[in-house]
Amino acid sequence: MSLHGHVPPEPDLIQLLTPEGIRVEHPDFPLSITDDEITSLYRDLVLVRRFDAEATALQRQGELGLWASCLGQEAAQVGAGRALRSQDMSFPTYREHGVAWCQDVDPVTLLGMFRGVSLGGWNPNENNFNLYTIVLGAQTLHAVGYAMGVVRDGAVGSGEKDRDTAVLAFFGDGASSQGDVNEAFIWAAAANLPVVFYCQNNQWAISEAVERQSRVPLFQRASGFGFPGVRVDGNDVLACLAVSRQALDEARSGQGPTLIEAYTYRMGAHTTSDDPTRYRLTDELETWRLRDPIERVRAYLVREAGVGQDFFDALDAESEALAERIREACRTLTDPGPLSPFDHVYAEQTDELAAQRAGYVDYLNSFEGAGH
Amino acid sequence: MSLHGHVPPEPDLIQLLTPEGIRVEHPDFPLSITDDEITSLYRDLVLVRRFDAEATALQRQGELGLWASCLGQEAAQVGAGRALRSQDMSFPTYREHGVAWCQDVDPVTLLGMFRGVSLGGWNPNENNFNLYTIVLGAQTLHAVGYAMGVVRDGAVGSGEKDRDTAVLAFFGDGASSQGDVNEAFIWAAAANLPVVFYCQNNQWAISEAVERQSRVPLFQRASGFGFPGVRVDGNDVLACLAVSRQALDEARSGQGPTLIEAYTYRMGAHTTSDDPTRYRLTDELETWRLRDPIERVRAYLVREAGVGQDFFDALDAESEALAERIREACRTLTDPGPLSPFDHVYAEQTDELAAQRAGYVDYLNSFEGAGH
Amino acid sequence: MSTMSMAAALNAALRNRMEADPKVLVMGLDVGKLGGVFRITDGLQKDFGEDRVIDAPLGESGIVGSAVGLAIRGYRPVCEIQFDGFVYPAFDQIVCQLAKFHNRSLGQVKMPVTIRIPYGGGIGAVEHHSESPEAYFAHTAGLKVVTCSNPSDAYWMLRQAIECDDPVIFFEPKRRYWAKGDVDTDARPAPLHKAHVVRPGRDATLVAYGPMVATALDAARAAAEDGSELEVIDLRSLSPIDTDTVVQSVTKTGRLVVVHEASVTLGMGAEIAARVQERAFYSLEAPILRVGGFDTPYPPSRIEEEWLPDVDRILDAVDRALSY
Amino acid sequence: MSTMSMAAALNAALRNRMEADPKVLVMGLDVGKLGGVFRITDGLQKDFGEDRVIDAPLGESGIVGSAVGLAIRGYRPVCEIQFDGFVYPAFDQIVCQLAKFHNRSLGQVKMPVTIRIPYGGGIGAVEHHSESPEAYFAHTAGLKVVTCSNPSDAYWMLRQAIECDDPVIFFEPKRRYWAKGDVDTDARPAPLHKAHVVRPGRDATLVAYGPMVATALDAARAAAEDGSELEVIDLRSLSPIDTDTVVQSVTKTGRLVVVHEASVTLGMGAEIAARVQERAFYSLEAPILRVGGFDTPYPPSRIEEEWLPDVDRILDAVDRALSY
Ligand SMILES: Cc1ncc(C[n+]2csc(CCOP(=O)(O)OP(=O)(O)O)c2C)c(N)n1
Ligand SMILES: Cc1ncc(C[n+]2csc(CCOP(=O)(O)OP(=O)(O)O)c2C)c(N)n1
Ligand SMILES: [Mg+2]
Ligand SMILES: [Mg+2]
Repeated sequence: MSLHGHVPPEPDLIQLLTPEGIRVEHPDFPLSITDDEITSLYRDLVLVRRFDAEATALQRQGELGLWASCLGQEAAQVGAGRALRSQDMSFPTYREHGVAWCQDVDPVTLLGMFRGVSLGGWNPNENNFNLYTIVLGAQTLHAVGYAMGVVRDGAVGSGEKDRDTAVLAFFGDGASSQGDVNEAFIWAAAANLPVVFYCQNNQWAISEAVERQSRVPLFQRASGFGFPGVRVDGNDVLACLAVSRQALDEARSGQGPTLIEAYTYRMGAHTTSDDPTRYRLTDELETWRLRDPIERVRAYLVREAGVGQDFFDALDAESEALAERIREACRTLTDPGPLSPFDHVYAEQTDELAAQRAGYVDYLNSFEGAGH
Repeated sequence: MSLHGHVPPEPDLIQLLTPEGIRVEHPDFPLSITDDEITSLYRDLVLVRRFDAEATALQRQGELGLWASCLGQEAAQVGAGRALRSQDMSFPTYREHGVAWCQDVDPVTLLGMFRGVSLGGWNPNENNFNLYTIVLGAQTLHAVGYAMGVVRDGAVGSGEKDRDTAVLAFFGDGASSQGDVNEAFIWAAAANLPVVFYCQNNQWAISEAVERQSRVPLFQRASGFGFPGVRVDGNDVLACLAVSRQALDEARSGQGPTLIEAYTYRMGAHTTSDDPTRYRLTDELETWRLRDPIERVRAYLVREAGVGQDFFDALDAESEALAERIREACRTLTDPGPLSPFDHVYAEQTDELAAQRAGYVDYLNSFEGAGH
Repeated sequence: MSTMSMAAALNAALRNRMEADPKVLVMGLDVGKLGGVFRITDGLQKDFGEDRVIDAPLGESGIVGSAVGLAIRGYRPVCEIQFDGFVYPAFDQIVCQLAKFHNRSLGQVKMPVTIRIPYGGGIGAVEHHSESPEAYFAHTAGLKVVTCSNPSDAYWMLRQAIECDDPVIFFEPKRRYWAKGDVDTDARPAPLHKAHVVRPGRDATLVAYGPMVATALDAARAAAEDGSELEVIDLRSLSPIDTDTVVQSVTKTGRLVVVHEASVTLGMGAEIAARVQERAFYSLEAPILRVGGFDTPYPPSRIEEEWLPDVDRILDAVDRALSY
Repeated sequence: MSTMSMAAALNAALRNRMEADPKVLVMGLDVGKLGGVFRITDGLQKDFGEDRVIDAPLGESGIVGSAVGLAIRGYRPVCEIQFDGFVYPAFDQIVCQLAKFHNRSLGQVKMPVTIRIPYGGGIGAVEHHSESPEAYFAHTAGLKVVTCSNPSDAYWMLRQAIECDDPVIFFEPKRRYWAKGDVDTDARPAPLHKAHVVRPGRDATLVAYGPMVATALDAARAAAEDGSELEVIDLRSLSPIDTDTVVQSVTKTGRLVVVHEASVTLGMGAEIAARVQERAFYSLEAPILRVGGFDTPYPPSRIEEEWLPDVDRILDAVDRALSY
């Protein structure tokens, strides 16, 4: 026999809403959802996109140093984010603005690090939304440790709806190649932890296409570690919601980890510093525009749910108000003081650092009226 | 559907020689082998075990600081080692004494680092046997890089028997959890490199049973990365040989990586510093004794191949001679000089280190006749 | 007050903290049934269970990374790295996450994680089992780094490290694990980051820490026979450094020799020299000298005793310092 | 002789070595079509092909680990680490394998691997994109560590690093990538590990390297206006260190200030201070002072200019040194 004989077939994406906005059923992932709920998902998608666009604009205007846009990935993020219960914890990369939104993190909070006035600075335990993590993959191990704590706290498989807790760990197609992510798989599998790994395969890691990382679909990775993996249409918010719910439910009930690959597309540049024209063809972008995560929901709402123009007009107004608020608030995010770097290095400040800080205070004071 | 519904069945081990010494066929891994060849494999197994036992004894006598015995894993190692062609390269951990033997590395060479007179000190390119690597998993990435070089050298898929080259990378069940090993899988798969990953699952990583690392058989890991994995009876030298040959052949011809899990058992302690009675039951050892990798070949040779007592007597004598030679040679492995640490830090010595060395020479000279 | 080995003292400290605080967990390789390769965690799993004394999958990045996650959830993990040379796979998680998380969160998330690392040479081991990586961590803002030289400090400093709300890298001098000493578990311990004058003297100061304290004391005894009184300081804390105690001593003696096993270039001796020459400039009667490992990889064990600082090399440096 | 940016000079050096030696490979993240996030490898993949300019899977340990394997096979890989803060996942492979392999093999296997790392701050970036990790590597025996401060050095030092049979960690001051300077590609370059006196002076010595050389020169110009002549040394090589050149200068000036962006504790300044106070003890008229990043994580970019050493902080230290 040839060891290399067998080539597995490419899987179908799990889809519940086609790019044309047609609601379809998937035998394994039934979703009962009202049109009102879909409308509310649509609102999230639109507001996230608007907020994201505003941040990109703020970067262009010099108000932010950088922005990592989630354009095109709104459904993957809102679908997952809306599947979380209030006790669940999420561990984002640096691009999950849509998840932050669903977790009620004020968008303005996210701007701090991109503006350069903080390194994050929010409290992960406030909205159960961890700090953005820039070193790729590191947060997946944090999710694992957090989940170990969840288990030890007896917050898995108790059957109590408000107690049982799942952990949702995000990473990208590129990050899937980091040792840390694979160690996270190993730990989660070995201890059957309540972690759902959520890989947004947006086809690119900066300029490297996903084929650089893997020659098989990424969701398959999980099976080798002994837990289920599933690929979902990442531009279909209903499918992302249904699959995330299922995986989170199973995690909470003690059935262990799942890997979800949300198959989507980074419609924009990697960040505002990036120039994707150097490495990808516009054709590709056009193909993906036809699969836009928002358009299909709008089509559904208009055609199937009879949502009228009033709603869309009101949402436009709400979007603009949001953008306006963000714009204003961003401009007022003030620079930290020169002594702030010393403030939170330690929970228990050291004499050494206190002395270094004091020396710096003296130095700064030496300029007062010194004509420098 | 429950994502967690499916439990894959435990696989059968690939086996060509039963623990009772009965030759069986496996449909996927035919092996045509003469009794002479089996006799020669037997000789390797016996000599490796004898050499290994001698090293353990030398440690007890204080001639070695440490020894990591391969007792019980001889078949896994000799089967793989004998499948290599002279142009292939192997990357061991610290326990592949049986592979070293097959690669014509003098056992005495291996003793240096365990005696503490060197850090390895052999030339990997001399016998195509890389230096022992103690940091778990690191060598699997070296194997990947080496294989990248092989491909660039045009030494894959050329169809020339003496040119096409494969790389064999060893690691243990414990090491399979290291990020590096998983990154090696990713690299090898993505670039379709001629690497055969050879995991000796000897059931233990010091005191941790393999269940700590994985809840599914380790060979399955490969499928998630998109290349074949196979589990072989690691105590069956014929099966190990057949499967390794096949995987190495496919690597050489350009079909890419394979993961072989050789299912075996560490019959001894982790190293001479370890006390396995603290963590495992002797029952387990008894079970595995019945699957001894050498006994079954001997049974076959006696019963099926008509090999007579003369041969075994001669081999005993050869074993003792080998042990004797090793014992003698070990005692003459001399300590390096006090200045040797400076010799090979750099290929191009720095003035700085040369000066440090010179200062140390002066210091040492200051003791001459100084009565210290 | 009782007499125990450093290994037993460390075990007792772990036990004390685990009893006091259910949020304290122990994790690492072989820390369970085996009790760790040095038996520091001996018996803990039996008494506290498998979910508080966790045999980890074999990955150091996983150990530290999951400790960070546990800390976010409010736990207080104590990680064991099996040997000094195996901490590097966790380096990224230590430097970029553990050390920076509290700061990144503007103080809203604490990282009370202790990382125990048996370190240093002198035990006849193979490669990667005898290294002294402390300077890497002492250079990293956000970490605290300490090391003990005797059973009493081992007991108290480990307790204090676990109680500390910041990440502490706790270096254990493995070749001193079996040396015994008195431990008073009812005493009031000294502050964790305070250096100790362990032998007073007036002619020169020796600064050492961890495994080298005993060696420095031996050197001081030998020097005393030759008529020189060396003051020996056990630094104990490598970050922060108790510079005051060192400066005070040098102000008196005028001479300083710093001793450690780590390679001399950019080892702790460099920092101490840089600080002391600045703060005690007018007191110094001789340059500050350093005795450390050479700038080479750790050598094969048969010659480690020659490579490592010993009494002779320390005295040679003291002689040179005294000759100014 | 031509005028080019440091980025262009580095690109030219890579091109030169790739043309000269088919064993030279370039690998890293986004080094292919994109030409690297800083465009240092711009156009190389087009000209040398995908098997010599390799877009790696996204893992730094994989990049360095496979470079080690390539070196065993006789190749001469040049790895790019995308930003300073992302080198840590490769730390184990660098410290335990790359740095030690030649020694482990008793000199029988060479490790001619160059690791290029854009480093330092001042570009307004987010976390992990502005760090100065050079001391970790300079403390590691078996590595050579260098850094350039101008296009000419960038060109020649990178060529020399690639030609060197030892592993070289090559730090590129990212905020100086676009500054232009003359490069004479026909010149005879200075030895790789030689420090350069880039401005002569008699009152005090400033040692800097990489991004801080320009700042030190600015400070020297400002000091000159106030009547002090500072001698500025561009260290260039961080391991080995050309201590002689520094000592010679201090012997003349009697005063030394070392400047770098890295946190001051256990930064390069510590080692230089330790060496110079030993070798120039009687010449020093003031303690050696250090101006570096504070012992904190790198701050948010809006205040990085305050955190980083600048002309004022350097002059403040110079004033203090001169006041002794
Ligand atoms: C350890 C590490 N190496 C390199 C980088 C630089 N980097 C930032 S984002 C990125 C690509 C990530 O791709 P992917 O994981 O697919 O996420 P995406 O940006 O597409 O959301 C790289 C290489 C990093 N942040 N961390
Ligand atoms: C990175 C690293 N961490 C820890 C160790 C210490 N250690 C040496 S061998 C070993 C167990 C290895 O188990 P396995 O991979 O199954 O190989 P085996 O010893 O069974 O052959 C451990 C933890 C190491 N060598 N390297
Ligand atoms: Mg991506
Ligand atoms: Mg094992």
